[in-house]
Amino acid sequence: MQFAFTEEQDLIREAAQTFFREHGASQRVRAAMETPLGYDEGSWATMVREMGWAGIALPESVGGTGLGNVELAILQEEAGRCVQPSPFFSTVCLAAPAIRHAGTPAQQESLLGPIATGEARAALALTGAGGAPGLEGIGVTLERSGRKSRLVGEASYVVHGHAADLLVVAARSPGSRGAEGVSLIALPAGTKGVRIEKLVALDLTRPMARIRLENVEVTTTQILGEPEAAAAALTQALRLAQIALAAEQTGGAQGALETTTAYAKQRVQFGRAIGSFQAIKHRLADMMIAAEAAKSAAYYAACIADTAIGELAEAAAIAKSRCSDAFFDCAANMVQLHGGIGFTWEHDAQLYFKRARASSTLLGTPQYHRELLAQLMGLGAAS
Amino acid sequence: MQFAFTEEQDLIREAAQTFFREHGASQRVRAAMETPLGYDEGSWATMVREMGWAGIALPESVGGTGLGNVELAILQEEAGRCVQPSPFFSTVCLAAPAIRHAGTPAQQESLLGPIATGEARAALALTGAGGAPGLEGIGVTLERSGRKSRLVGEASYVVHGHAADLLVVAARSPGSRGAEGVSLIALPAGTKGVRIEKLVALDLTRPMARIRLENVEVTTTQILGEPEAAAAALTQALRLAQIALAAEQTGGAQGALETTTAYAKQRVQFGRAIGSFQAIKHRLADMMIAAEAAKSAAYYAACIADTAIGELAEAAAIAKSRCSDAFFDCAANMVQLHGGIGFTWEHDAQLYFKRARASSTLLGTPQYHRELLAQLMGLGAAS
Amino acid sequence: MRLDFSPQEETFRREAATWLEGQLSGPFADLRTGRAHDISAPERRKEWERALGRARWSAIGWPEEYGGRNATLAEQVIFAEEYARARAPGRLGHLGIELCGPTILALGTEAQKRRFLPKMSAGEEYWCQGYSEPNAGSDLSNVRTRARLEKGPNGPEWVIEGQKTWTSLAQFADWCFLVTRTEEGSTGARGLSYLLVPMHQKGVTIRPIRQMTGEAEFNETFFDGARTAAENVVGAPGEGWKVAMATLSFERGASTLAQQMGFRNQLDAIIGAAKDNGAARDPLIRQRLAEAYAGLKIMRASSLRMLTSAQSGKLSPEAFTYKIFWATWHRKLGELAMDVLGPAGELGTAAPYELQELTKMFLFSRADTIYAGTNQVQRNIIAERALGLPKEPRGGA
Amino acid sequence: MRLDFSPQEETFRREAATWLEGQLSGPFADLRTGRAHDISAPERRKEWERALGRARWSAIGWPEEYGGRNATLAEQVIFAEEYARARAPGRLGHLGIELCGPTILALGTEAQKRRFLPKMSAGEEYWCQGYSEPNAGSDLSNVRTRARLEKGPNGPEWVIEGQKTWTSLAQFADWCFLVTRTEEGSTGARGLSYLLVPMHQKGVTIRPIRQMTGEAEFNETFFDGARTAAENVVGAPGEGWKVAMATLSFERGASTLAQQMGFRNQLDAIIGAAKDNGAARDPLIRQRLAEAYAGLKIMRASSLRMLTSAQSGKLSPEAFTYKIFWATWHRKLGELAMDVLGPAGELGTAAPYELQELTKMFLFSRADTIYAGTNQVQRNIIAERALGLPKEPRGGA
Repeated sequence: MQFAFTEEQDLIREAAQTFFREHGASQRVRAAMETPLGYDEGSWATMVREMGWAGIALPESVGGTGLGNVELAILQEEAGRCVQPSPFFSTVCLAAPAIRHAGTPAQQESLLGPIATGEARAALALTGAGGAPGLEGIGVTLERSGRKSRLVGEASYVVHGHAADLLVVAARSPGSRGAEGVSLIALPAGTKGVRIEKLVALDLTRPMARIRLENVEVTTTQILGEPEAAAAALTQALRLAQIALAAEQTGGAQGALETTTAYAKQRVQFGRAIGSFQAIKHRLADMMIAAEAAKSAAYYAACIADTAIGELAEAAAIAKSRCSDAFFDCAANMVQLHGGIGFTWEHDAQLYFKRARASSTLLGTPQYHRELLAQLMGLGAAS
Repeated sequence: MQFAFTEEQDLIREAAQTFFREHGASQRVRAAMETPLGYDEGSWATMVREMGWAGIALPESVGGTGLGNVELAILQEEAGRCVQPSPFFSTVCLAAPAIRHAGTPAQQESLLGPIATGEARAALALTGAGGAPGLEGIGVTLERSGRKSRLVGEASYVVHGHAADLLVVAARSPGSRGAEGVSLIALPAGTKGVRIEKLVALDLTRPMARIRLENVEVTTTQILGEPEAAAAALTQALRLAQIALAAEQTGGAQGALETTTAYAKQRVQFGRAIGSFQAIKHRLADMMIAAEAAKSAAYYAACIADTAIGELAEAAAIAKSRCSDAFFDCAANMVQLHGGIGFTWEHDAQLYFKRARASSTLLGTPQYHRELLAQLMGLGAAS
Repeated sequence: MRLDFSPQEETFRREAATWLEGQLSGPFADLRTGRAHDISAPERRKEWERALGRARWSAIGWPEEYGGRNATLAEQVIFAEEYARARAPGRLGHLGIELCGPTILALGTEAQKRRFLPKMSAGEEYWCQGYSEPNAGSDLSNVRTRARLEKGPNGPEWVIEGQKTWTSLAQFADWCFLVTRTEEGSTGARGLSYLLVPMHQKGVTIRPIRQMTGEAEFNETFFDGARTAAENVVGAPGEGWKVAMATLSFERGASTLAQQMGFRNQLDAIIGAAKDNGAARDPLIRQRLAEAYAGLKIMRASSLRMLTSAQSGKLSPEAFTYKIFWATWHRKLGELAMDVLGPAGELGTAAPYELQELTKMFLFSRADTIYAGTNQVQRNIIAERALGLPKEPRGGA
Repeated sequence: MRLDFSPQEETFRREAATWLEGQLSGPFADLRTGRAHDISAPERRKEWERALGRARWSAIGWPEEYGGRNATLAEQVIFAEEYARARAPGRLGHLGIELCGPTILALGTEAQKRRFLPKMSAGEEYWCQGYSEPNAGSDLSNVRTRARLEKGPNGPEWVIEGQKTWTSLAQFADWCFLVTRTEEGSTGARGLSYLLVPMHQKGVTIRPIRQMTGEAEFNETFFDGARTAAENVVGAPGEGWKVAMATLSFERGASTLAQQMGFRNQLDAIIGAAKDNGAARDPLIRQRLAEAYAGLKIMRASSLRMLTSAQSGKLSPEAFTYKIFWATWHRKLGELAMDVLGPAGELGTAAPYELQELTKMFLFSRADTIYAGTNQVQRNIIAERALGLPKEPRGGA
């Protein structure tokens, strides 16, 4: 039992901090988010080629670093601290775990290899237009007729879908529900019949796309693993993604706290630094309380994911709900405590605020995760 | 349109303030609440005989003053401000409106007359052991066999039931639900088969009783009004009672605010009156915000009850939910801002805190009333 | 205490409703939006202001000689309700009509009243407010914009130097009412004056401030040797603080009712969305919708309490709590809207960054708890002025 | 960063569990309540303390020479968990074992360690804490209790005059560790000393304080010429503030885990009640139960972070936030309990005023955000010490 970061983990964090100090600087974030791609290709290349971060939680057998979810959480936390835009989350935290948990060894090697080396950017096409989280929201149908299969339907809210080389598409057999009939299909973005449209999203630092699949032909080798195992694999992958997102939110909360604390020390009103007023101090204290609780939840969940003790489902639900709330509270306070300037486009408070809102919705709202948790606690069904 | 108190109403308030300055003083409240009866008989006699308050909202035809719900709200507010214990609420705000809205003119005259003159204390026996609010909670059955009727069952949570001369019992025909099969029966407390047991209640300033009815024989004249109209009459009476209770809660919130403000001005810590710290000031400000909103809700509802414009159901639900929350918040802050002393038996904060909790539950929790309001707003049924 | 209206008042209501309906289903049908914050089509909306002015519906509480109707409080309440019920557009002239006009009425000279009020109510001159500065946000007494009297071609003139911020509607305004330091070396609330300054002159520059919605409804306004005649000061020179405080208190007039009707439109849109997408069946959403609805009803009751008290000359306690109540309520409404809309609420309608109405409201509502006194400043005011708690020690700046 | 335990640690766990099970299904079966706050049957509970001491389970982190086991952090975590899992009773000796003992270990003389620690861990001497005073609640530096050195029959002695309040367990204590002013004319944090004072003497009077629950778990303790030997001061005379602050930091040890297991029992009781009465089907209650459960898990994770950091000598940021987090969580748990129980929760069990366990918890939890630093004081500490914000101006008292 050692619930503190190891020296190696501290080194990873320091490297990330150095990287994001340059690549996550406000003007770079803003310049990147206004481009059609929505992120800086140079920064991305450095992250995945030089730093080798895309493979951090992937096994060495597919070219990864062989580390785990705690190390991934550290990177996510530091990326979140500066609301950095990049396809890291979609590729490494969403698509890669889906492939890893669903794919055969051969599929893992062929698909994760290019991800680990930074050659491929990937996205998970999961949720249909209705927006329901989890398996219930799948909006694509896999129609099998004889040995041919076709994908039909639409996935919306696909994080960085417009920038992906590889799509992992969640689909259902016609008429299926729940864990039945779910498949995951690996689909190169350029496949015939795939229409990708970048959407206007509230959070400009994490663009989303709508992906329409118009009778897209699929071969058997594109279907990941055994059909009956796909739902469980996807559920497992989503839990890991929720934990990675929670870690990112923790960083966002911390970033909001740090920026606002610095502002409160230098901004003078009524002849005093506003940070000397209890009205301001106590809200900053509340931000820190929320941020520290979020860290405990996220680190705990990442640890559970790596050590296979305890319940991952529970830890993920706790982390995603608490870190979402903490980040939103901190970002909302960041706007409020900056006064008028915090409401402008020029100030970064808006970036944190929108990221907080959007990441709270992504992969299930706090309310959704608390209801999941209630079921895991054995409270039975709601009335 | 004149949404301020009239001069006559101001005079009623001043009279009430004068009365409660003496009869609602802390040591009198405490002495009264420790007696078996739970209230001061002298104070009660003055209220109903000298001041004539029991009849304030009753028509002159039955010996009342002929004023209305706004005047009743003023008295309730002032009584709540000092958490005064008395059977006023049970008699005047609960039982009397039930009789008035359900009873025939003859029943009204015979039953309300003694209430208006202060001869009779009354209680409404409504809710069974399950505790569900409104008509669904009725735990007494009225069994009719031929021309005889019998009451069987139990009503719990009967406010001041142990001190009542007259019980108004809500009963159901066997197996009925909803608005069907409800009756109201006027029952002298001494009737054979009536067992009244005073309960230990959280709020010592408003004792409750459990009333067991063991095959109590009832004559036709004891059944108030026409059977099919009883549910509507009871519902109407409960709305008026909710508004009167909301007014009382408003007074409680105001009392908590006043006491705590005074304490914050005189208590010195860290070399300053604690009321000069924003942490304290801003919570007191929040108390005032809540208290003023509560007043608006309660006065508005009382006004609606008197002028028959707009929707009484809606106004009652808004008033009861908001005033409950406001009182609880203010009482909780009263405890917190007094520090250690606020947690002792000797300090009055506990009286406000317990009254706030208990009155929040009484006649439906805030959550219950918000759900009612959702239905009134046309949101349809909950899933 | 009564909430119903007399037969005469009901007659007045019909008159107002009939006029509004005639205009808004007739010549001004294109303006029937019900949106409170809308700065599109300013010329068209100035036509609407002039139409209101011609029919004496622009500032009904003012004396007839300045374009009003001497309307009673009840009539003002009724008109505000009918205006919103008709989904009439937000008033481009509201800063003049609701803030500066009442200040001039209360504290201005007879000459100022005759010069400014009729053009205001007629929709011929528009106004903006110059209070906030980059270093005088919550702390208005820290104003650094300064003015000195100089000889001008037609007599003495105030010459103004400085920068104001959050000047909404400045781009459409003919005049600005502004608080400026007129006594050299003065600090705090002393030495300020309340000046009326023409906007169309060389020394005034306007720069839009882009907000987090992506739109620019506010401005920075620079005064660089801007001039106004010496007589264009309301109250005595050096007494501007008191005058400005008076203006702040006028923000609590019958216009709060109009604001509430705008809120009601937003709440109705949220309820509609909840019914459409099934969120209305979610017990948690139902609680919050009910809470929002209750809050709005309470705001109306509080407004009526305030207005009735103001009429009788009393300062009522709820007036202190009104601003923070509505601002906090509205901010929560924005969060509720987003939770009702779900993921779909986070999608825009057009590139590069056009958002849905309710999404914009969610973002915009974050400013409600900041402008016109942050929630923190409001709580201080309530604690010190309404509850009489000791003042916060001030720094020795 | 890892959460699993080594095989040796698992062996230790089995040893602890076996011993506890043997005792609590055997000779101490009557004490198997799992209740943290329980002051009934004090003599019986002192027997339990002595049994713990004999088996060296009383203060396992202490050196063996003082009755401990030199247990590692992981072992302390394990024992705290197993202790709670076995529903062993609250520790009557906890103020000594967890607060005063570690202070003496860290800052006491060798003679003090030998004199006090073995009797503490053996359950032979019990302690209470004398910090708070009627005028030194949140502001500990305002202590007015004073002590002066006088000649006594066996050498110099401190003679103490003053009043302490909220002295829990004073009625069962043999000794009190108390903060008192020992330099005449000193104010604030200077001139205080940390004294160890015997309770069984003429100059000490205890008066119970009745709480809103109707029970009296706290006391006022009056020192009226009470005496203790000159050597019974921890740290240097006049340095008591620093010593007291060190004690406060020991409140964040492995005992937080035991506290959490007590909370878990309360939460389980609430969940059980919710399942019984149907409240568990209410979506709003479900959200709150889930939130409470999540908060408890987070507390555990935070404790492990704190403990691991403390082991490595680092001050971790979550340590600042822990007290206010659990206190606020617990207060909300009390409200949740009442909402789950519904009206039935407001009925007592026996006259004159015996309430249900969860109802008492609801009331008692209101004190959690007050004692050991109110939430307001906690936020100040976080803001000033953890975030480095400027200090609040102090009055000139």
